[in-house]
Parts: sequence; C-alpha cells; structure tokens
Amino acid sequence: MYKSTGFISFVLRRFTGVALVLYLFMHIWVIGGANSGAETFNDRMEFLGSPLFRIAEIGLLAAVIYHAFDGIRLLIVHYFDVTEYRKSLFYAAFVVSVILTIAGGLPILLHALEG
Amino acid sequence: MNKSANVITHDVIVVGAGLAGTWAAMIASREGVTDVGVLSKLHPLRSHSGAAQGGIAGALNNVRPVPDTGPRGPLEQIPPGDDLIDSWELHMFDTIKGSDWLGDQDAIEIMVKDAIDIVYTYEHMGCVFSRTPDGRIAQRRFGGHSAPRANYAADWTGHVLLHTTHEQALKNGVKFYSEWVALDLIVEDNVCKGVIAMEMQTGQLVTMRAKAVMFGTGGYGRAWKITSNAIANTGDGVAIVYNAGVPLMDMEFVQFHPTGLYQHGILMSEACRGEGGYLRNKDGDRFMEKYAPDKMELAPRDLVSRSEQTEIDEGRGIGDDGQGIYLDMTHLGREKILERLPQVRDIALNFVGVDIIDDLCPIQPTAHYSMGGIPANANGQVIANAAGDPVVGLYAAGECACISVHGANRLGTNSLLDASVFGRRSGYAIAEFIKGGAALPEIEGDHLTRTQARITRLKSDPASGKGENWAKIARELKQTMTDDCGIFRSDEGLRRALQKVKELQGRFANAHVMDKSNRFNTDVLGAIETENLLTFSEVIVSSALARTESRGAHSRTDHTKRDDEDWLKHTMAHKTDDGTPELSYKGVNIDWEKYPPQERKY
Amino acid sequence: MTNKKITVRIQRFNPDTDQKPYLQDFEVELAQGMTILDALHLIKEDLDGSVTFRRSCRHAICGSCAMNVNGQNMLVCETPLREKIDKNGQITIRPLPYLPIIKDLVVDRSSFWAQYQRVKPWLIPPDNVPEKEFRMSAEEVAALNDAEHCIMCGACYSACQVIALNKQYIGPHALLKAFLRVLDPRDADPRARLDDLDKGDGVYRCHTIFNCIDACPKGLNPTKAIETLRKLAMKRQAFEAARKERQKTLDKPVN
Amino acid sequence: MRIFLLQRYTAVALLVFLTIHMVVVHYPPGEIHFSNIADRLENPLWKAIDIAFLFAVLIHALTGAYMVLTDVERFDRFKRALAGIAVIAGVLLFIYGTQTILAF
Ligand SMILES: Cc1cc2nc3c(=O)[nH]c(=O)nc-3n(C[C@H](O)[C@H](O)[C@H](O)COP(=O)(O)OP(=O)(O)OC[C@H]3O[C@@H](n4cnc5c(N)ncnc54)[C@H](O)[C@@H]3O)c2cc1C
Ligand code: HEM
Ligand code: SF4
Ligand code: F3S
Ligand code: FES
Repeated sequence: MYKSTGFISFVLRRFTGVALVLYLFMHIWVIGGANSGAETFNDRMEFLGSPLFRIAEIGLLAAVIYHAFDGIRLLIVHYFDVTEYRKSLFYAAFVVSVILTIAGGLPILLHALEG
Repeated sequence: MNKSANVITHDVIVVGAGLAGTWAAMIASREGVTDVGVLSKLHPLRSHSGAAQGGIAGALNNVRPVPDTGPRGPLEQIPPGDDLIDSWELHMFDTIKGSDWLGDQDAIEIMVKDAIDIVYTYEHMGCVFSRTPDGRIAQRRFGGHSAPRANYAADWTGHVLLHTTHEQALKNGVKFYSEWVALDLIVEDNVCKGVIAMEMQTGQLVTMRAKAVMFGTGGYGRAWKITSNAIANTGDGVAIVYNAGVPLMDMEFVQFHPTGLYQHGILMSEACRGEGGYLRNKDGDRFMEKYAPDKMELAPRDLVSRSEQTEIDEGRGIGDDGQGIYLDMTHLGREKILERLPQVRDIALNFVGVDIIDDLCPIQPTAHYSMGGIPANANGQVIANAAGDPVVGLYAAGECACISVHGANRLGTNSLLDASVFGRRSGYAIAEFIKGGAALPEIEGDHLTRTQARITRLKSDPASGKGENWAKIARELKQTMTDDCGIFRSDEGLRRALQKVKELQGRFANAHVMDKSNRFNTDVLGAIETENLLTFSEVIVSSALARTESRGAHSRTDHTKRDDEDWLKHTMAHKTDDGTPELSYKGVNIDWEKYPPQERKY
Repeated sequence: MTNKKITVRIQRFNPDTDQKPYLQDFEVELAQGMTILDALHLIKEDLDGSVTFRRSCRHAICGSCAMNVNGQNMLVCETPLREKIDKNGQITIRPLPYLPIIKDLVVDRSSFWAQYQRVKPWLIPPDNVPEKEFRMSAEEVAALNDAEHCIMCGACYSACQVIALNKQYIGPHALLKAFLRVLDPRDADPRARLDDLDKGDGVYRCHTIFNCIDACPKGLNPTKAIETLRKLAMKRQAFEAARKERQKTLDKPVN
Repeated sequence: MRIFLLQRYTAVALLVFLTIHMVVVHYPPGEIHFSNIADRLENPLWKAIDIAFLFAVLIHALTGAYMVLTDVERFDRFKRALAGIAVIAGVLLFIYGTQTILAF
C-alpha cells in the first residue's frame, strides 16, 4: 500500500462517493413515498426521524462536505497549474470540511438530543 | 546438435541494445530484414549510452565564437550567409590529432562526413536537442575540438539519443530479448554461427542461431576501481569474442576522464569545462597553464588527466587521500548552470553534497572509455587477423569495437558518433549480407554443454577451504589495474600487474557463488562478468607491456616519447591454446600527403 | 567519525521456493558517503550472494534501481543510506509495490513496458522533412524538457493506486511520453494520439492521486502532463489545425 | 470520453444545487413534512430546479459508480453491461423521481 495524502484523499473520495450513491438511492425511495400520497411519505419520513438516523445524518453531512471540497480541489487542479501545492490543497480541503461539518452538525446534534 | 527446445533462430542477432546495437537492428529491419532479434543483459533503455551527457560531434556550423573574442570567447549562432567556421575536414584533423595518429584515417573520414547526416537524422527521428535562438541545434565546445561542434540536449544527450533510437527500433518491429545475457560466441572455421545466451528470468541457457551476429556490447571501464562506467560495463562482448578465437585490437588504450566525481568516479561531464569550468589544485592554482597554455582545461582528456595525476603525485591533490582535484564552476553563475548542467549539479549534490553553483567540486581522473576492442572495418565487419580477413557473419560497432577512429585517444562526443555511424553502417552491411542470400550455418560442436558446465562449476561447492568469493577476486583485480595499469604505466608495474592477473585467473578456478538458484541469478552473472574482466585485463596488460612508447592515453613513465618508428601500428592480440595472448601488429591507415603524423601539442 | 551499525531489512522472495515474501535483516557498517545501493552491494558481495536487485549506471540515469525504501519509491543509487535510517537504526527495502515479483527486489515490469509501447512512443514525422534540422524555438523545447528527461524507472507507475487496481490504465510514465510526442511541433499526428488517449484507459483513468509526482526521482510532473492532455483531448480538432499550420514553417527560422 | 466531462460538469452543477438544497431544505434542521415541501413546490420554478438537481445528481452518481467499478480491472471487462445497467437505472430513477416531484 503506497501511503500518501494523495492516497488518503482518493480513498476518502471514493468511499464518500459510493456512500452518497447508496444514500441517494434510499433518498429517492423515501421521498418517492409521495408518489403514493402524503401518508406513505410521512410514514417513510417518520422511519428516518428516529434520533439514531439523525446522528447518522451527521456522517452523511460530513461525507457530502468532504466529497464536495475534494471535488472542488480536483476542479482547481484541472483548471489551474497548482500541482506544487498538492499537499496544502488537500489539507485545506480537509480542514474546511471538518469545520463545516462541525458547524452544520452541531445544530443537527442539538436537535436530535432535543427531539 | 539442434536437438531441443532451447534453440532460437533469427536471421540476425544483435548482442547489445546501446546505440550501436539498436542502430544496426533498426536499419537492418528497415532495409527489409524483418527477422532481427536483439539481446541485452539490461533492458535496452538501461544501456550505458543513456549516461552520455555532453553531446555528439558533427560540424553543423550553427554557432561560432563571437567575432574578435578569440577562440575561447562566448558563442553565438552564425547569422545566415556568414562565413562558416567548421567543416568535416577540420573535424577529421582534430580527430586524427586527438588519436595521436593511431586512428585509421579512412574510417575517420567516413565517420566525420556521416556525422552531419546522423545528427540531422537524430533530429528528424524526434530527439529534442537544445536550440540556438533561431531554432537550429545548439552546439558547445568540447576538449580537443577546434570548433564548437558538440550537438547537445542539455546534459542528457545520450539519454535522448538512446530513447529515440530504441523507439524507432520498436516502430520497425525489432524483437528485443530484454535481460538475456550472451555468454559465448560460436565461431567455427572462421564462420560465426550464433551465440549461447542465458535468459535471466529463468536461468535457461539457449543456443541462438543466426546468419549474422552483431556485437554492440559497450565498454569495459569496470576493470578499474574508479570508473565512470556503469556497473554492467564489464566488457563481456570483448571477452566472449576473444574466447571464440577472434583477436582484440589496441586494448592498451583506455581513456581516463579528467573529471570523475571524487571517490565515486561518476562522470562530471566534460561540458563542465566546455561551458568554462576551471581546474584547480590544492593551492587554488589553475595548473593547466603549465601543461596546455593554449587550450587550458579544454585540452584533450588524456593530457588533462595526466596533468591532474602529476599534480596529485607531486602532492598538490585534495581530499583525505590527496587523490582529488577541484573543479571550479562558481564563476559560471546560477542561471547558466541550471540551464545547461542541471544533471551535473544534481549528481554533485547527491553524491558529495556540493552545490557547484557556490562551491568547488572535488573530482579525480576516472577510467572512462576503451579505445580498443573487437577489430572491425568501416562496415562493422569483424576481422580475423592483421591482413584484414573478415570473420564471416560477425559484425561489431560501438565502444566494444575497434574500427580505430579513436586511435590512441578519443575526443569527447566522438563516441556517440562512432556508435551511431558505425552501428548504422553495420545495419546496412548486415542487410546486404542477408539479402545477398546468406545461409543459416550448421553448428557442429556442442557449445551449450560447455557453457552449462561453466555455470554448474560455479554453483558447485569446491573442496573445503579452497573456495573463494568471486567478488573478492574482482576487487583485487580492480585495485591492481588502478595501481599498475592506470594513467601512468611502467615496465615494472605492468609486470607486477600481469603476474597478479594470472594469479587471480588461477584463483578464479575455485571461485563460487552463494546463490544456487536458477531464477534471475545475478550472483552467477557477477561471477561470469568477473571472469570476463580477468580475460581481457590480461590482454590489456600484455599489450601495454609490449608497447614501449607513450602515445595518447597510453603513457609510460619509462618510455615517455611517442615512437613512430617502431610503434605507429595497431596491436592485435590472439588467444593461444594455453590461454595467454599472442601479439601481432597491423599497420595504421594514414594519408601521408594530407595528414602525416605531427607532434601533438595543445 | 565513529562507524555505526545499521540494520538493513530486505524483503526476500523467490517464487520457486518461498510461499510468501519475508523480511531478512542484515547488518551493515555505515560509511562516509554510502548510498543505499552501496549497502546492497556490500550485502550481496560479502554476506549473501542470493540477494537480488537490478542496478547499472549508479547515478540516477538508467532507471534500473527504483525500489521502495521505508514505504517510498526511489532510486537507491542516488539516495544516501544515512538519510533513510529510522530511529531504530533500520532501513527497510522492498520491491516496487503493485507489480509481480520476479525475485527479491526485482519486479516484473511487463505491463509497464506494454503501456509504453501502446502510446507509440516514437515520433511520427511530417511529410516535408527538411534537409537540415526542423526549427524549434527555445520555448517549444522547454515544454518538452521534463517529459524528455523521464528515465522510465517505474517509480511513478508503481506508486499509482489506479495501476494497483487496473493494469490496463496507460499509467503516468506512458502518458508523460505521449505528452512529449503530442506537444512536439514535429509530430504529424497528434490527433490520432489524442484519440487514443481519450479512451477509457487513457487520461481519464487518472484520479489525480499525485503519487506519481511524489515518487518521481527526476522531479517530473506526470499529473500536469495528464491534465494538459485532457484539455487538449477536448479541443483536439483545433489543436490539430494549429499543428498543421505550425508545420508549414518548421524549416524556417523561429524568429 | 464524454462521461468524464459529464461528471465534471455535473459536479459543478451539484455544487450549486446542493448548496441551495442544504440551505433551503435542511437548514435549520427540523421535521420535514409533506406539507412544507408541498408549499415550496407550489412554485413551478422550484419544481424545475429540483428536477434539474435530480438529473444532475443521477448522472454524477451513476457515472461515478460506473467509474469506481470499471477502475477495477476485473470489472472493466463488463463495462458495456455496466454502462447499460447505469443508463437503465438512471432513466428509471429519473422517471420515478420526477413523478415524485410533480406529485407534490
Ligand atoms: C558517463 C559517460 C558519459 C559519456 N558521455 C559521452 C558524451 O558526452 N559524448 C560521447 O560521444 N560519448 C560519451 N560517452 C561514451 C559513450 O556513451 C559510449 O561510448 C557509447 O554510448 C557506447 O555505446 P554502445 O552502443 O557501444 O554501448 P552501450 O550503450 O554501453 O550498450 C551496451 C549494450 O550491450 C549490452 N550487453 C553488454 N554485455 C552483454 C552481454 N553479455 N549479453 C547481452 N547484452 C550485453 C548491454 O545491455 C547494453 O545494452 C560517455 C560514456 C560514459 C561512461
Ligand atoms: C458538491 C457536490 C459534488 C462535487 C463538487 C463532486 C465532485 C466530484 C468529482 C470532481 C468527482 C470526480 C473524481 C475523479 O475523477 O476521480 C466525483 C466523483 C464521484 N462523485 Fe461527486 N461530487 C459532488 C457530489 C456528489 C454526490 C451528491 C454524489 C452521490 C450521490 C457523488 C458521487 C460521486 C461518485 C460515486 C464519484 C466517483 C468516485 C470517484 O471517482 O472517486 N458526488 N465527484
Ligand atoms: S516519470 Fe519519473 S518516476 Fe515515472 S518513469 Fe519517468 S522518471 Fe521514473
Ligand atoms: S498517481 Fe496515478 S492517478 Fe494520476 S496523478 Fe498520478 S497517475
Ligand atoms: S542504477 Fe541506474 S538509476 Fe540507479
């Protein structure tokens, strides 16, 4: 296993990407409840409303934020000649993701604990 | 014979995938000989041609010294229409003078004329040369050349040439046997019939039959302790051919390069001096003023190396052992060094921790180039004796060959040229030979078994207490060659060396390897390479001992003058039945009208 | 200077006799200016002749000796032993990762060379070859310098995780070579090259992992070359036209 | 290779859509009910935006999944079949999802 920041970013990106795809499928199915009317929709939402799922949502948020900022990083590399700063770019994307995850996750956590 | 699966047949087999071998294969296949196999003990791109840094000679007339700044002034491109300063004639004269008149002038003429075309051909094939402002190939000065005619690609010229040529050969569909080692040559009744080779990956021995065999196996600097040569440059081809009964020519002429990295021997390209670097002794003096006041650091290599060695011997060397000299490039400036000599800078940084931009770099003379080798004519055809009779179907070019364009001393950048030009010419000659209806000769003897026996012997443990590690023998040989057959030689030293080589040969009979396996056995390879070193070192020492004069790279402290009366001739060494070399001599091809021998002064 | 003993851990494996690779320790005395390759030679010549590795030029130009030292790919011939000793006085040498092992530190680079050949590494010259040289500007040469300097050592290739997953991927070394030919003003068919690179195993299989840059002992930048090729592949028609235009003046002075 | 481009372009689109989605739908966090979604989707512009979002995310996700699979040499051999599955799945999910959006 050849370890490096590049490798870590690659694994995280893949992992979050695939997780998001799986979530997307579930998400479409849940919301798709609306096809059979408001009842089904609210039932399926109820199912997701449990505190456990709420906390899992923080993971989801982390995944989406990291994946997005890593994606932005790749787009920057594609359009600008910045390969020299590859390590800093990764750290930047990672740190920003962590901060935003905390910022976004805290309200969710509080809400989950309340509810 | 011809019994088992371990026989491979090609029209042409080329041993060696450096510039010489690759050119030959590429040309032969382009000329319609489609069945060409090239074997190389290294992957082709690992060949030592790729290490050449400085350039390839050719009188293209692209640059000149700025008018009125003298011959050592800064260079500029020659404006279109202006007078040309260079010509093949001038290149020829420089080469002859550099060779100390031992070069064969007919071959030199062919080479320098072809030079211009071969450089353009390289460019057309895709080499990325450095450029003049108007887009022509850039040229720099090189030692012994009276005009700037070293065509270069930064300081990785050989690398660029080798990769380009290899790629062209691939394009032509040449089959490469990568990491196959030639062990023996099959010559019967003066007809070459093939080689015995080992596939490294399996350890399998194979008889390779062919209508024509070509050798381009490179140099043999590895017989010395300090050398610029790759670890694989063990002169296998030279030894193999000699063992098969073909003579070797001018083996005593081995060039020592003035600027090997101190204690490593790794080459600091001559381009360092070409771009204006100085040599300084312990006291900081530019001592070349004493030895070559005119050309200074750009005098030919043999002269500069001897000057350095004299300084060292007289106690003005540097370093722990006093064997070093300073190369001073600090006045060239960061920009020039980074642009023209980036690789050289990296080497010094990595291996001795010196940044040549700011500091003096320790260097010392290093065994570099073998002028001698397998005697061949200008078509690459190997000759069997002083009369020039050919060995049917055997060709050689490049550093392993002695077509004798370098005579007693090679000029820098002339050897990439030599390997390219005569590799190409061999290719044409081989194609003609095959298309002329050459038949596949039958092999009579059982060569494979004999070679196999050598390997089995190495792998079997000798009687207790007698066994010896081959590496130890190799080390002792290198020490001996350095001490007694180096830059300065004497009757006494050479006799000592000869005795030592014989002793080591005797000991090799009990040498053995630790690795008994078949797969990729580099231990066996190392032992065989050592055996080859021992074989041709004896020829070098014997030839040097016999030549009682100083000429070019061969410098005798007991015979300090050149002696045209007795020694204006090539040495030919045949292997006799008892294994010792028998020397005979062959005249030098000289145009007495145009290029009669003169004193060689710089 | 007191001489220090170093433990060199070498990964051993002979597929004919061993079940799986294992590490073997050797003691070496650290000497002034010693490279990792020097240490390997000492071990081979004095301690165990069966330790197997490739090398030739010993100054970072032939590309034979790329290996994995303490987890990073590098040329052992140019790397001082001193620099790679960890705090336990150890150094660990393994073969290049992700490639089949032939023996000990020698790997099978077949797929590496196959990809190199796939990109047709040779120049495709235009029809109007001049009598003398093609004229190229210093900038045109400078653009090619990096790619031209690749020594085909494989350090980048064997550090790339995409290669670990899929040997059909062309790989950083061969894409760098392709870059060299595509950008060369003398090459007559950049279009066909870009068409090939545009396929599934070409430039888009690179996922910008950057290990190739980190691993390259020559300080080259395959990622940058790959990004450039991606952009060129998108506008290859225009690029082809520009090339045709440039080739009309290849025999003229550049300024 | 169009799918690479598709992935990159949809990535940019997703950046926009996802930000909107997060801010509008999920912030502040709270119960999501049929009714509050239906309120928002009254506006046909929101319907259009959500359909475009769905379209982009499906393309991005499925090309992504396709890439993850075909990057592995063993699956690369089935790339035609995988592409087929991805297209069919994409179309079906798009129809299903669009129905959902229109159902509000
Ligand atoms: C450091 C250095 C710098 C140099 N710089 C310059 C320069 O600037 N200009 C210049 O003109 N010259 C230069 N030279 C000299 C020049 O590089 C060589 O003379 C020339 O490249 C030799 O080419 P070749 O084809 O004969 O051999 P090589 O390139 O050495 O090739 C030998 C081939 O033979 C193969 N081989 C060897 N033995 C066997 C065997 N037993 N079985 C199978 N295959 C075998 C090897 O694998 C290899 O492929 C330099 C030399 C050195 C050492
Ligand atoms: C802001 C939003 C997003 C951005 C900027 C973004 C960006 C990217 C980029 C640039 C890639 C290409 C990676 C590569 O070529 O190696 C990628 C891959 C991928 N994306 Fe996204 N993405 C985003 C959202 C999503 C979402 C919501 C999903 C899932 C539903 C997703 C799933 C995937 C998958 C599966 C991959 C393939 C994984 C890989 O190639 O490593 N992405 N993304
Ligand atoms: S790009 Fe660098 S690491 Fe890759 S093969 Fe070339 S020299 Fe080696
Ligand atoms: S490591 Fe591999 S994925 Fe691309 S950036 Fe380099 S080739
Ligand atoms: S031995 Fe040639 S690159 Fe290291």
